[in-house]
Order: sequence, then structure tokens, then C-alpha cells
Amino acid sequence: MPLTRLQRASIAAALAVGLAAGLGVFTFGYAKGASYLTNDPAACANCHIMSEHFAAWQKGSHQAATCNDCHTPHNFVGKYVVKARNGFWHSFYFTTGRYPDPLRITERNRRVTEEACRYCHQPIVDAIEPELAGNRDQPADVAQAGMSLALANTGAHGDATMSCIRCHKYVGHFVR
Amino acid sequence: ANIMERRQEARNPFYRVVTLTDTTTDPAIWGKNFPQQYDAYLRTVDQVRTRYGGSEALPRTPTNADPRSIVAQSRLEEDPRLRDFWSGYAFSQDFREERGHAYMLSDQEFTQRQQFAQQPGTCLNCHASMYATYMRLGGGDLTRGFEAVNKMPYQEARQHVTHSVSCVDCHNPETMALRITRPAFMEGIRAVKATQGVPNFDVNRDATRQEMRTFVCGQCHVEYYFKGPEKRLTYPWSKGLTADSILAYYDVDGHNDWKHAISGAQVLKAQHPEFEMYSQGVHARSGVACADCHMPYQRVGAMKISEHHVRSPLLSIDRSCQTCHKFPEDELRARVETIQDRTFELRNIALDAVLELTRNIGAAAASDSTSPRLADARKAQRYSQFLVDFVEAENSMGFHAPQEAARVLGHAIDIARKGQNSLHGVVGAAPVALPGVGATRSRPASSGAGAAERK
Amino acid sequence: ANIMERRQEARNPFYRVVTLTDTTTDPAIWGKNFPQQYDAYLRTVDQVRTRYGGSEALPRTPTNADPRSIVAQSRLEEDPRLRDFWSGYAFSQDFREERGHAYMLSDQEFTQRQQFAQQPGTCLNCHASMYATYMRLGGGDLTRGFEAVNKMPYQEARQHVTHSVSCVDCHNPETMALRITRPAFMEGIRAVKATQGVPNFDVNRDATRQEMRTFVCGQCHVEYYFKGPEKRLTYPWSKGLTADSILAYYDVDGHNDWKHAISGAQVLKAQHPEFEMYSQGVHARSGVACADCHMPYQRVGAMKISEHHVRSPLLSIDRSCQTCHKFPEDELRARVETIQDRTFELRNIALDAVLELTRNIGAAAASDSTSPRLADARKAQRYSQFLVDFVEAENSMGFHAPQEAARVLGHAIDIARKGQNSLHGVVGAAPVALPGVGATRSRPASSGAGAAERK
Ligand code: HEC
Ligand code: HEC
Ligand code: HEC
Ligand code: HEC
Ligand code: HEC
Ligand code: HEC
Ligand code: HEC
Ligand code: HEC
Ligand code: HEC
Ligand code: HEC
Ligand code: HEC
Ligand code: HEC
Ligand code: HEC
Ligand code: HEC
Ligand SMILES: [Ca+2]
Ligand SMILES: [Ca+2]
Repeated sequence: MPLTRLQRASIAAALAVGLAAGLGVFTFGYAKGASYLTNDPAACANCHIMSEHFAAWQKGSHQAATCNDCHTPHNFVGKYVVKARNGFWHSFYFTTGRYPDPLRITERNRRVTEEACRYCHQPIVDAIEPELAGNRDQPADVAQAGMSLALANTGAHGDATMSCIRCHKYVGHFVR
Repeated sequence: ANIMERRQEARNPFYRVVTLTDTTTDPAIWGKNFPQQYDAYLRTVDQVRTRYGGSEALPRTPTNADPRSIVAQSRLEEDPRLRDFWSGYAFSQDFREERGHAYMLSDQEFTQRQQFAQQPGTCLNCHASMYATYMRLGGGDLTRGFEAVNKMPYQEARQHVTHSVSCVDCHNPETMALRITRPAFMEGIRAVKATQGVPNFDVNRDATRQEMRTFVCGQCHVEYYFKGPEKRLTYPWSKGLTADSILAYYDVDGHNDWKHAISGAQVLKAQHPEFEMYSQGVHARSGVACADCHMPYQRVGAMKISEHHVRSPLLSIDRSCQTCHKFPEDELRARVETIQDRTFELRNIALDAVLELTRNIGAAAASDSTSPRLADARKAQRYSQFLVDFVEAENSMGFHAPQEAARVLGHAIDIARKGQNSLHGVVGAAPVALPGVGATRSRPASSGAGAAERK
Repeated sequence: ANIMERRQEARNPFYRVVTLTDTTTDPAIWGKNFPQQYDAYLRTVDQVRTRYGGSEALPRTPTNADPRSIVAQSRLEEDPRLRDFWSGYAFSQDFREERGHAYMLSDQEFTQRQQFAQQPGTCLNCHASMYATYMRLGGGDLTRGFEAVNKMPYQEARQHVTHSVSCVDCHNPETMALRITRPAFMEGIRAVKATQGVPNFDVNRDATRQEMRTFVCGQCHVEYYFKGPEKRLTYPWSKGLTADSILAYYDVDGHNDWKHAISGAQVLKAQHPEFEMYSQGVHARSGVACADCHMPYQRVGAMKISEHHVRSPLLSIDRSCQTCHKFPEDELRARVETIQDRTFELRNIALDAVLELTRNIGAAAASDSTSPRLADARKAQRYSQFLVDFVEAENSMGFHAPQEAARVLGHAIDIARKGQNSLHGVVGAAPVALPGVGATRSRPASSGAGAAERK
């Protein structure tokens, strides 16, 4: 009996997930994907495509901050959720070779990074944050910058915070 | 210091010493809550010159009619051609380099342009703290107050104001959020957004925070005219923000600023179209705001604040430019000056072209005031004069949009010299028309085989 | 590909299968060692059109005289004004959009321009793999070989070459380092560096690696002429690289390309001044090289290699631009097209101005060939025609230096229209002169009180 379209799709999907998981787990082990669980920046550079960022980080102003300080949330659960998600997908893409060139930070991770700036630098930006500008309780829903033309935020102008990396895009890794 | 120790909860960094309201126009009172911003605001009295910007402090002997003891350099003395350029208009009497916000009220009150013609209260819109005045005179209705002031003679309106642009004109006193307080801008920007497919734009409701960091300046640093007998301040933007669109607007509207004394042409004066020119540049496209460059963040103690000493960014290149451009200060200054020198070079040949045309028309009219050729030549002067003035009056000498400024000047040169041709009956001369009308502005898509592949 | 391979690739990028020498001109042999570069190099046969660049593949029926079965679109058909612009010169017969490097030899050999006049061997300098030929004919002396080829008739010289530009023309076969192989560029760049205060510049000894990534292209993508009876290929750079400096050079040198068939003016043809125009732009100032955009790095396994499929960067925006500019692809394309549309708009009005002048001169000469006004008007045509052509021939439609391209066109418009005035005896008309001669190119420093404070 021929398979229905739905059945065929399900099988394909199951195979894909299985394969993806397999590859992901494989790479996670072989390619030291577990380095995602450490805080050592050198561990990120285990993947050669991270090595430019690593080199640029060493030239930059933020040796005091590790990759994870900027690229994972600053709370225990969030940190490992993001690490697991990024670790899995990055391993998967790395193994399949399907990733953009040049690398581009994803919207979700950009938000994580914007929050990280504030985690360390909140006092210095108190004056320019919307607590003052809007006197409202706003989540640190962060500005669109660089990657999108939408200006610093959406909605009425009191609604959101400044994007830090709009001006400070070189802080993490100095490249020109 | 350990970064963990420095980490604190977000807090309001300012002490609210006094309560501020919509009627607090005196910046000194706001300064009690925000002393750093206030101190910087006061420093707009400083005068330092850059190659094309800033201003020079020239001492003068105060008189009863004009009590100022220091003025900025005269642009008419720097370039005497400008006297002929504006011949017959107040600007040919007195036109100075603009300087810091602290001077805006007195420079307007005491310019000799005031002697030349009776000015309306409208002038004050951009030269004083108006918000409370508009609200008071409008009985709580901002627009009605605005209309009331427009209709007064200048001297009467002047009695209703005290300060240069002040905190209350840019900030909501409760939240300190930016706000737009000028009805002319509310109307103008609504028209612009409509041309971009955004209907019913209410700037105080719909603008993003980053847009506001430009729009507060766009309330004044723009081209304008006084519309109708009510002298309503109007921004001519309903066809768009480019020099060409604004000229096309005036052509339909029929507005003239004055009749040129040398040529008899009905001409227009362009004035400080910073917002319009900036909007054509790559910085605007990249979401960079006026405040990013002209009010860069400045570290003060443990926090950073917006530098309220609004001035030429060439006097603060490190903070205005270098966070985004990692090049040495001298290199960045050289980039700006290269752009400005190119603009200045074209501006000079364009100015010469318009002046030659102007004198040719004057001579032709003197020998035969009924010549049918005069009309076209005067139209050419009207168009080209406005286009040159658009770049001349724009205060960045082309930096805000380098290629666009050059494009506008290219059209000005073409139209002025075409006017000379048509005045002299050159055979086959192209007709005088608005810039770009009839010209091909983009390469047509291919019709050939490869077109389908176009990516 | 799997991760094991990737790790390996990182360690051992190339397998040296064959030994390469200075006489290995066949790229297929180099391709044994560097298959990825070779494969990409072969893909320069692709034809894809962008708004102003790339090229369209048009089929044609091969003939004995011209065996090509596909050509690029004709620029003369796209814009028939160009036939008049170049009237009397080979370019008015055949001028096509340029396409990939794979075609350079056959496009040169079979252009109808070859029928129009006997061309010298010099032409081949930029259309074939010349290094081994020069060395062979010069008996080991590159410059002597260059001189020998220059003097031959084209057809004879053609027998000495086989390939389009090849690996050996850009690379040292032992180290794969870039090298300059064209004596005309060695001489030209030495003159440029001398104007910048760097004496005795030996390009293969003194250039930085990043400079070399531009200079290898600058060997061909430049303005040139054939000097003297030896037909020596010469780059007219000893006064500088701007259009104005090159025009001034020709004025002193006295070189003419042809006598214009409509006006009788002695005129010049500008040709592909990409290197010169690029040098005026902000990318050059920022150290961005031709190869950064036209041969962007491409990840192949664990390595990054240079994309040897040299073409329009608009066909690889992600790798060509987004490494430096984090804006979406469509936005970056729109930025380029905005710049190009502005250039095209000015180019069109400038072209019209020159053509009007040309026809005016033709008519004036027909009615009185002894008129003393003709000389000045023809000079105006010579100057303005060259300036327009400088932008027209430059293949980025202004992108390589947007404001500079507009500045050059502004001068072209001014000079052409001044030529019309002076031909018609307009009173008070400014004299025709080289662009900017006599004009103020920068604001003079202040003489007043504030000057000392200038920062
Ligand atoms: C197993 C190899 C590997 C390791 C180890 C690795 N990365 Fe990546 N990374 C990748 C790949 C592949 C991509 C591209 C995936 C994509 O664009 O979605 C990537 C993309 C990224 C991006 C941009 C895309 C996004 O998701 O925002 C960031 C940021 C990043 N990595 C940070 C890190 C940090 C921080 C570490 C160390 C904690 C690290 N990477 C370790 C392979 C790796
Ligand atoms: C783990 C903590 C941490 C994180 C996360 C962090 N920083 Fe920093 N940052 C520092 C430290 C430590 C310094 C060193 C200077 C100092 O002592 O203040 C610094 C310095 C700076 C400086 C001044 C030096 C320079 O490069 O100009 C800037 C600006 C800055 N950070 C911005 C940012 C931004 C923007 C982000 C987010 C993208 C960020 N920081 C994320 C800790 C951090
Ligand atoms: C519009 C541009 C802009 C934006 C947006 C911006 N900054 Fe800055 N930042 C600056 C400038 C300019 C300075 C330098 C100030 C000085 O040197 O006085 C600076 C300085 C800093 C410093 C270093 C102060 C010092 O000297 O140690 C830190 C840390 C910093 N910013 C963090 C942030 C964070 C976090 C955000 C986002 C909430 C942010 N910035 C948003 C322009 C910006
Ligand atoms: C101080 C903060 C900071 C640190 C530390 C940092 N980064 Fe980043 N990273 C950023 C920012 C900000 C961006 C987004 C840049 C942009 O959009 O221009 C980014 C983007 C990236 C990207 C995506 C590429 C891109 O340009 O969008 C990768 C990959 C990455 N980082 C890897 C790393 C690695 C690996 C390390 C450690 C060696 C590291 N980062 C350390 C702030 C940081
Ligand atoms: C990217 C930076 C940047 C942005 C954004 C910008 N400007 Fe400027 N502006 C400059 C520079 C640079 C100059 C030239 C200063 C000089 O010549 O000294 C200048 C000059 C000026 C001047 C004349 C200043 C003087 O010293 O005489 C005014 C007024 C001005 N800008 C207003 C504006 C307004 C209003 C906006 C927004 C609509 C704006 N600018 C946006 C950089 C900027
Ligand atoms: C209420 C009208 C008004 C507003 C709002 C306004 N300006 Fe001005 N601005 C002026 C006037 C008027 C002058 C000239 C004063 C004079 O010459 O006496 C001026 C002068 C300037 C100068 C020249 C300073 C110099 O040294 O030459 C700069 C720069 C400038 N403004 C930038 C801005 C920026 C940036 C904003 C927004 C943050 C802004 N302005 C908002 C009216 C305004
Ligand atoms: C739409 C806003 C606006 C209006 C209305 C306006 N100004 Fe201004 N004015 C400015 C700005 C912005 C500057 C600074 C830029 C410049 O000078 O180009 C300025 C500068 C000046 C200056 C100093 C420079 C100079 O020109 O000598 C004088 C004087 C002046 N204005 C007088 C007037 C008078 C008189 C009126 C009414 C007829 C008037 N202004 C109406 C915005 C305005
Ligand atoms: C010409 C417009 C203008 C005037 C006048 C003005 N400001 Fe501002 N102010 C701004 C802009 C623009 C910002 C940045 C707001 C943002 O980023 O949302 C700002 C921000 C602020 C902030 C927030 C913290 C910071 O520095 O970014 C305070 C507080 C402030 N201004 C106080 C004052 C006081 C006090 C005065 C009067 C002495 C004043 N302002 C006058 C335009 C102005
Ligand atoms: C908040 C970021 C930001 C600030 C602040 C800024 N720029 Fe830019 N600038 C850009 C961007 C984005 C571009 C577009 C090219 C690119 O993507 O890098 C640009 C382009 C330029 C260019 C090339 C464009 C042209 O018109 O030739 C120059 C020159 C330049 N900036 C100078 C300056 C100077 C001088 C200042 C300070 C007065 C300044 N910029 C401030 C972001 C900024
Ligand atoms: C910053 C990037 C950049 C640099 C650097 C650059 N170019 Fe370009 N080039 C472009 C773009 C964008 C175009 C327009 C392509 C189009 O219209 O399709 C272009 C067009 C061209 C064209 C015409 C291409 C076609 O498809 O018809 C040639 C030839 C060229 N460039 C050669 C050079 C040379 C030689 C250099 C160095 C002297 C150089 N370019 C430097 C970006 C660059
Ligand atoms: C030996 C001379 C020579 C050298 C060296 C050379 N080119 Fe070319 N290039 C040409 C010729 C000739 C053509 C036109 C071929 C044709 O139309 O048949 C061309 C065409 C091009 C085109 C147009 C492609 C298209 O699709 O329209 C680009 C882009 C280009 N070259 C870029 C470069 C760059 C970048 C370099 C250096 C890395 C370079 N060239 C080196 C001679 C050269
Ligand atoms: C200094 C280097 C150089 C010399 C010498 C040179 N060319 Fe070219 N040629 C180029 C470049 C670069 C291109 C591609 C850019 C373009 O077409 O503008 C090109 C393109 C061409 C094309 C294709 C486009 C078109 O014009 O139809 C032809 C045909 C051509 N050349 C013929 C010749 C002939 C014939 C000669 C000798 C009289 C010659 N070339 C000498 C560099 C040169
Ligand atoms: C028109 C000039 C030109 C020609 C022809 C050329 N190359 Fe290259 N090649 C370059 C440039 C530019 C680079 C970058 C060099 C650098 O960054 O120093 C390069 C780099 C290389 C590299 C170093 C690795 C890399 O990709 O960056 C190899 C290997 C190479 N080329 C092989 C070849 C082969 C094989 C051929 C012939 C099929 C060839 N090249 C033809 C210009 C050329
Ligand atoms: C290696 C870095 C690099 C590459 C690659 C690059 N650019 Fe740029 N670009 C710059 C720099 C640096 C500036 C100057 C402004 C600045 O400092 O950001 C600039 C400025 C610009 C500007 C504003 C200047 C102007 O002339 O208007 C545009 C538009 C631009 N680039 C587009 C592109 C496009 C399109 C490409 C790809 C074809 C490209 N760039 C490739 C570094 C680069
Ligand atoms: Ca000024
Ligand atoms: Ca092409």
C-alpha cells in the first residue's frame, strides 16, 4: 500500500531529525562540541570558523569578558539552554557545512548579547536607558541595529532601549 | 574594580530636586535636576572655528540698536559674490555664520535683516523657547497658540518669549522623553511619511526613539516659508525632501521670496535644509541620528550622558565618530574636509554660473525689457539660484550627503548656463526645465536575452 | 564533506602536483595544483547582467571574420548618442559592454574597431597572458620584450600569445605571491608615488601586500595612451590620478586621440579608469582593495580562498560586502544603485551638454570656418568631452568614488556650456579653462580673531 504524502513526510522528517541528532551528537563529541559547556574562549575556537573571532577578541578591549559572557544569558538556566541550543545547532551546521559566509549573529543571540552589555555596564548607561526616558517598565527589548534598517526600536519612542552595538560593534572582536 | 561589585540594579541616576512642569521654561530650574546637561547646554556660547563650520568670535562695539558685543564672522565679507546673489533681499545686507544655540534669540533680534523688512512673529518658532508660550496663547491648544504668534508682528511676539530653545522644547518634563513641540514639523513630517506610504503619521505617537533623536532637530534645521497672509510657518515637503522636489513644490505653489534686483527674476531663498540633505545621505540610511554626531555620549563620573553642548562634531571626533569609525582623528577630519572641499569647489563654479546669467539678464532687460527671451532666462535663474542656495545654505558643506550635494550643484550649473544660451538664442539649445525633468534617471532594464537572468 | 576532511584541509591546503615555472602560461597546468582557483577562473565565461554592470549574452551567427557565437550587448545601441559623441573614431563603430576575463583576447581580436584602423601590438598588454612572451622576446628582459611587442602590428603580435590573462601574469610560480608583470604600470605607479613624496618606488619591492591586491588589477583597468612612434603604452599619471590631473597632463603633452567628425575638435578618449577613480574614493582611503570586493574570500572546506571568478560584486554581496557592512543584501544593492542612478542622471545631462556644443561648433564652422571663436569652443569640447568620458568609461557607474564622479561631471557641464556661450559671443562669459583652474578649491583659513583657536 503506497504511503500517503503525510506518511512520507513524517518518515522523512523522522529520518532527518535522527540524522541531525546523530550528526550533532557525533560532532558534539568529536569536534569538542562540549566546549560549549566551558567558559574558555579557546574552546570556541575549536571550530576553525570561530578562530577569526577568537583572534579578533584577543586584539580587542574585552579580554575581561569571555565569549560566553557576551553570548549566553547571565542566569544559570538560560545560560545552559542557550548553550545547548547553540551547541547543538552549531555542531549540526558545522558538520553539514550549511552556514552563512560570513557568519551573522542571529536575532535571538543578538538580544542575548545586548543584555550582556547591560549586565556588566548597567550603571554607566542608567542615564540613557528608558527607565528615565520613558519611566515605564519595559523589557530590555533591544533595538534593531546594523542587521536591520528598522531604526533603534519600534513603536512609540519611549518603548525601548538603545542598541549598544549600533555604536560599539567592535567591542567583542576588533575587526575592520 | 571587580565587575561583579560594579554590577548594580538599574536605578535612576538623577536626583529630582525640583518638580518640572510644562510651564518651566527657565533651563536653570531644569538644571537643578540635571546639572551636567545644563552645564553643557550653557557652553553653546563657545565659539571655535573649523574649516567650514563652527564660528569665529568677532568683537564689536555695542550700540543701542544692537547691544551684542561679539558676533560671528560675516559670510558676505568672506564671499562678496553673495551680495549680488541675494541682491534686493534682506540677506544681501547681513548674513553671518551661525553659532551656538545660546545666541539664537539675540542674533535674530539684532540682525540687520530686521531693519530691511517687517518680520512676523513666525520667525520666533525656531529662535526661542516657544512651547509654554504657544500653550498659553492657545489656551492649552498648541496649534492655536502657534497660529496666534505667527500673525503678530515680530516685536510684539518677541515680548512673549524669554529664552533660547530650552529643555521644555525637546523634553517631556515628567519622563524626560523627547517630544516634538512645533506644529510645522508635525504637519511637515506627516506629509513626508505620506509620500513614503505611511498615512496619518502622528510624530509624537508613531516615531521611534532613534527617529526622535533626529526629529527634534528637524523642527528647525529645515527649509521653510511663510504661507499666505496668516504667515503660517510651512515646510514644503509634500512632494518629498530632495532639492528637486522642494523646487517642484514651490513651482506649483507659486511662492516667491523676492524679485531679484539685478535681473528682475522672481526668486527663492533656501534656508538651512540640514534635515532634508541629511535624509539623502548614507548616515540617515544607516539609522545614524543628528544627536549621535552632534550630541555624542560623554562620560561624566560613573555614567554617560548626551553632550548638550551641541556643536560641530569636528570638535569632538573621538566621541562623535570614532566609536563607529576606527580611524585616527586626523584621518577622519581629512575625510570630512575632502568632501567639503569638493562641495565648495562645485559650489563656487555654480555660483559663478548663476551670477553670469543674472548679469546677462540684467543687461538684456536694460537694452530690451520686452524681449520674449527674458521669461525663460529668468525661470532658469529661479531654478538654478535655488539649487545653489540649497547647498550653500545647508551648513555641513556637503558632508551630510556628499554625492547628493554634488548632484544638485550639477543641475544648477546646467540650468544656469542653459539660461544663458536661451537668452542668447543659441540654436538647438535645450529648453529650461526643472532639474531632471525629461532626463533618464536610471538605466532601463534590459530587453535582451540576458535580462531574465538579472539577479 | 565531513568534519574529518575539514580538519585536514586546514592543515594542508594545496597539493603540489606539478612544478610551475615562469614559462607555464597554460592555466590548466596551474589548475592541477590549485583546482579551486582554476575552476572559478574558468567561470568568468558566465554572463549575468546587473543594472549597470555584468553583461548580457547575445547570440550571433559566427562568420569567418568574427567566429564568436555570443557577444555582450552593444552600448551604442543602448545609447545611440554615443555614436555622435565618438564620431570619427573607431568607438563609434563598435563598443560593447565588457564581460569576463575569459573573453578578453577574442573580444579584442574581433571587435569591429580592428577594421577601422591598424592597431599596434601594444593592445595585447591588457588582453592576453603576456609575461612569458615579454620575457622570451626580450631575451629575459621584461621591458625589452614589452617594447618589442608594442612596435609590432597587432596581427603579428597576436601570433605570440595564446591565453587570456593567466595565473603567471599575477603570481610568482614558486611562492604564489602576487607580482606586477606590466612595465607600463611599474612606470606609472612610480610617477604617482613620486607626486606623493615617495621617490624611486619599485612596485615589486616596495608595495604592501594589500596594495598588491589592487595593483595587479591596476595594470589594465586604467586610462592609457600610446606614446610616440614606438607606440609605447603609457599611463598619464605624472601629475596625479584625478581626471583633472590627467587632462592637464594631456594638455602639456599635446596628445590627441582623433579629430571629431562633427566639430573638428582635437579630442581625447578616456578608457576604463577604474584604478584612478577608485583611488579617489573612501574605500581606497580605508585600505579596501579591488580583490576584497571582486575576489572576495570564499570558504572552501576549512580554508578561505580568493574567489577567482572575477565579476560584479553585486552578484556576491554576502561575501563581497557583508564582511564589512552588516546590512541586508537588498539594502546594500539599493545603496549601490542609488549612487549609480545619481551618476547616470548627471552623466546624461553632461553628455547632452557636450553634444549640443559639438553640434553648435559644427554649424558655426560650416557657416564660417575662419571664425576666431571656434578655437575656444573646440578647446571646451576637448576638455568637457574627456571629463564626461572619464565617468562614462569608468565601469562602476560612479560607485568607486560617488562624489568625485559627480564633481567631474559638474565641471564637464560647466565647461561644455561655457563653450556654447563663448561660441555665441555672450558678454562677460567666463573664459574656457581646465577644470578648477582659477577656482577656489578650499575655504581660506580665517584671518580673524577666532583663527588661533582653530583645532
Ligand atoms: C562545533 C563547532 C563550533 C564551536 C565549538 C563553536 N561554534 Fe559558534 N558557530 C559554529 C557554526 C557552524 C556557526 C554558524 C551557524 C549559524 O550561522 O546558524 C556558528 C555561529 C556562531 C555565532 C553566530 C550565529 C548565531 O547563532 O548567533 C555565534 C555568536 C557563535 N557561533 C558563538 C560561539 C561561541 C561563543 C562559542 C564558544 C562557547 C562557539 N560559537 C563555539 C560552530 C561552532
Ligand atoms: C563580563 C562583563 C562584560 C560584558 C558582558 C561586557 N563588558 Fe564592556 N567592559 C567590561 C570591562 C571589565 C571593561 C574594561 C574597562 C573598565 O574597566 O571599565 C569593559 C569596557 C567596555 C568599553 C570601553 C572600552 C572600549 O572598547 O571602548 C565599552 C565601550 C564597553 N565595554 C561596551 C560593552 C558592550 C557594548 C558590551 C556588549 C556587547 C559589553 N561591553 C559587554 C566588561 C564587560
Ligand atoms: C549613539 C552611540 C552610542 C550608543 C547607542 C551607546 N554608546 Fe556607549 N559610548 C558611546 C561613546 C561616544 C562613548 C565614549 C564616551 C566618552 O569617552 O566620554 C561610549 C562609552 C561607553 C563605555 C565606556 C565608558 C568608559 O570610558 O569607560 C561603556 C562601558 C559603554 N559606552 C557602554 C554602552 C552600553 C552598555 C550601551 C547600550 C545600553 C551603549 N554604550 C550605547 C556611544 C554610544
Ligand atoms: C564584549 C562582548 C563580546 C565578546 C567578549 C565576544 N563577542 Fe562575539 N559578538 C559580540 C557582538 C556585539 C556581536 C555582533 C556584531 C555585529 O552585529 O556587528 C558578536 C558576534 C559574534 C559572531 C557572529 C558574527 C557576526 O559578526 O555577527 C560570532 C561567530 C562571535 N561573535 C563569536 C565570538 C567568539 C568565538 C568570542 C570569544 C573568542 C566572542 N564572540 C566574544 C560581542 C562579543
Ligand atoms: C554622521 C555624523 C552627522 C550626522 C548624523 C549629522 N551631522 Fe550635522 N554635521 C556633521 C559634520 C561632520 C559637520 C561639519 C562640521 C564642520 O564643518 O565643522 C556638520 C555640520 C552641521 C551643522 C553646521 C555646524 C557648524 O559648526 O557650523 C549643522 C547646523 C548641522 N550639522 C546640523 C545637523 C542636523 C540638524 C542633523 C540631522 C538632521 C545632522 N546635522 C546630522 C556631522 C553629522
Ligand atoms: C528651536 C530651534 C532649534 C532646534 C530645536 C535646534 N536648533 Fe540648532 N540652531 C538653531 C538656530 C537658530 C541656530 C543658530 C543660532 C545663531 O547663530 O545665533 C542653531 C545652530 C546650530 C548649530 C551651529 C553651531 C555652531 O557652532 O555653528 C548646530 C551644530 C546645531 N544648531 C545643531 C542642532 C541639533 C543637533 C539639534 C537637535 C539636537 C538642534 N540644533 C536643534 C535652531 C534650533
Ligand atoms: C524653520 C526654522 C527657522 C525660522 C522660521 C527662522 N529661522 Fe533663523 N535660523 C534657523 C536656523 C536653524 C539657523 C542656523 C542655521 C543657519 O544660520 O543657516 C538660523 C539662523 C539665523 C540667524 C543667524 C545667521 C544669519 O543668517 O545671519 C539669523 C540672524 C536668523 N536666523 C534670523 C531669522 C529671522 C529674521 C527669521 C524670520 C524671518 C528667522 N530667522 C526664521 C531657523 C529658523
Ligand atoms: C535641542 C534639543 C534639546 C534640548 C534643548 C535639550 N535636550 Fe536634553 N536631550 C536631547 C536629546 C536628543 C537627548 C537624547 C535622548 C534620547 O536618546 O532618547 C537628550 C537627553 C537628555 C537627558 C537624558 C540623559 C542623557 O543625557 O542622554 C536629560 C536628563 C536631558 N536631556 C536634560 C536636558 C536639560 C536639563 C536641558 C536643558 C538645560 C535639555 N536636556 C535640553 C535634546 C535636547
Ligand atoms: C552610529 C554610527 C556612526 C557615527 C556616529 C558616524 N558614522 Fe560615519 N558612517 C556610518 C555608517 C553605517 C556609514 C555607511 C558605510 C558603512 O556601512 O560603514 C558611514 C559612512 C561614513 C563615511 C563614508 C560616506 C560618505 O558619505 O563618504 C564617512 C566619510 C563618514 N561616515 C564619516 C563620519 C564622521 C566624520 C563622523 C562623525 C562626525 C561619523 N561618520 C559618524 C556610521 C556612523
Ligand atoms: C568596495 C568595493 C569595491 C572595490 C574596492 C572595487 N570595486 Fe569595482 N565595483 C564595485 C561595484 C559595487 C561595482 C558595480 C557593479 C555593477 O554595477 O554590477 C563595481 C564595478 C566594477 C567594474 C565593472 C564590473 C561589471 O560587472 O561590469 C570593474 C571592471 C571594476 N569594478 C574594477 C575594479 C578595480 C580594477 C578596482 C580596484 C582598482 C575596483 N573595481 C575596486 C565594487 C568595488
Ligand atoms: C591583463 C589585463 C587585466 C588584468 C590584470 C585584470 N583585468 Fe579585469 N578585465 C580586463 C579586460 C580586457 C576585461 C574585458 C574583457 C572583455 O570584455 O572581453 C576585463 C573585465 C573585468 C571585469 C568585468 C566583468 C564583467 O562581467 O563585466 C571585472 C569586474 C574585472 N575585469 C575586474 C578585475 C580585477 C578585480 C582584477 C584584478 C584582480 C582585474 N580585472 C585584472 C583586463 C584585465
Ligand atoms: C591599459 C590596458 C588596455 C589596453 C592597452 C587595451 N585595452 Fe581593451 N580593455 C581593457 C579593459 C580593462 C577592458 C574592460 C573594461 C572596458 O571595457 O571598459 C577592455 C575592453 C576592451 C574591449 C571590450 C569592450 C569594448 O570596448 O567593446 C575591446 C573590444 C577592447 N578592449 C579592445 C582593445 C583594443 C583594440 C586595444 C588597442 C587599441 C585595447 N583594447 C587596448 C584594457 C586595455
Ligand atoms: C588578475 C589577477 C589574477 C589571476 C589571473 C590569477 N590570480 Fe590567483 N590571486 C589573485 C589575487 C589578487 C589573490 C589574493 C592574493 C593575496 O591576498 O595576497 C590570489 C590568490 C591566489 C592563491 C592563494 C590562495 C587564495 O585563494 O587566496 C592561489 C593558490 C591562486 N591565486 C591561484 C591562481 C591560479 C591557479 C590562477 C590561474 C588559474 C590564478 N590564481 C590567476 C589574482 C589573480
Ligand atoms: C574590507 C572592508 C569593506 C568592504 C569589503 C566593503 N566596504 Fe564599503 N566601506 C568600507 C569602509 C571602511 C567605508 C567608509 C566608511 C566607514 O568607515 O564605515 C565604506 C563605505 C561604504 C559606503 C558609503 C560610502 C559612499 O561612497 O557612499 C557604501 C555605500 C559602501 N561602503 C558599500 C559597499 C558595498 C556595496 C560593498 C561591496 C561591493 C562594500 N562596501 C565593500 C569598508 C568596506
Ligand atoms: Ca557655524
Ligand atoms: Ca560588464
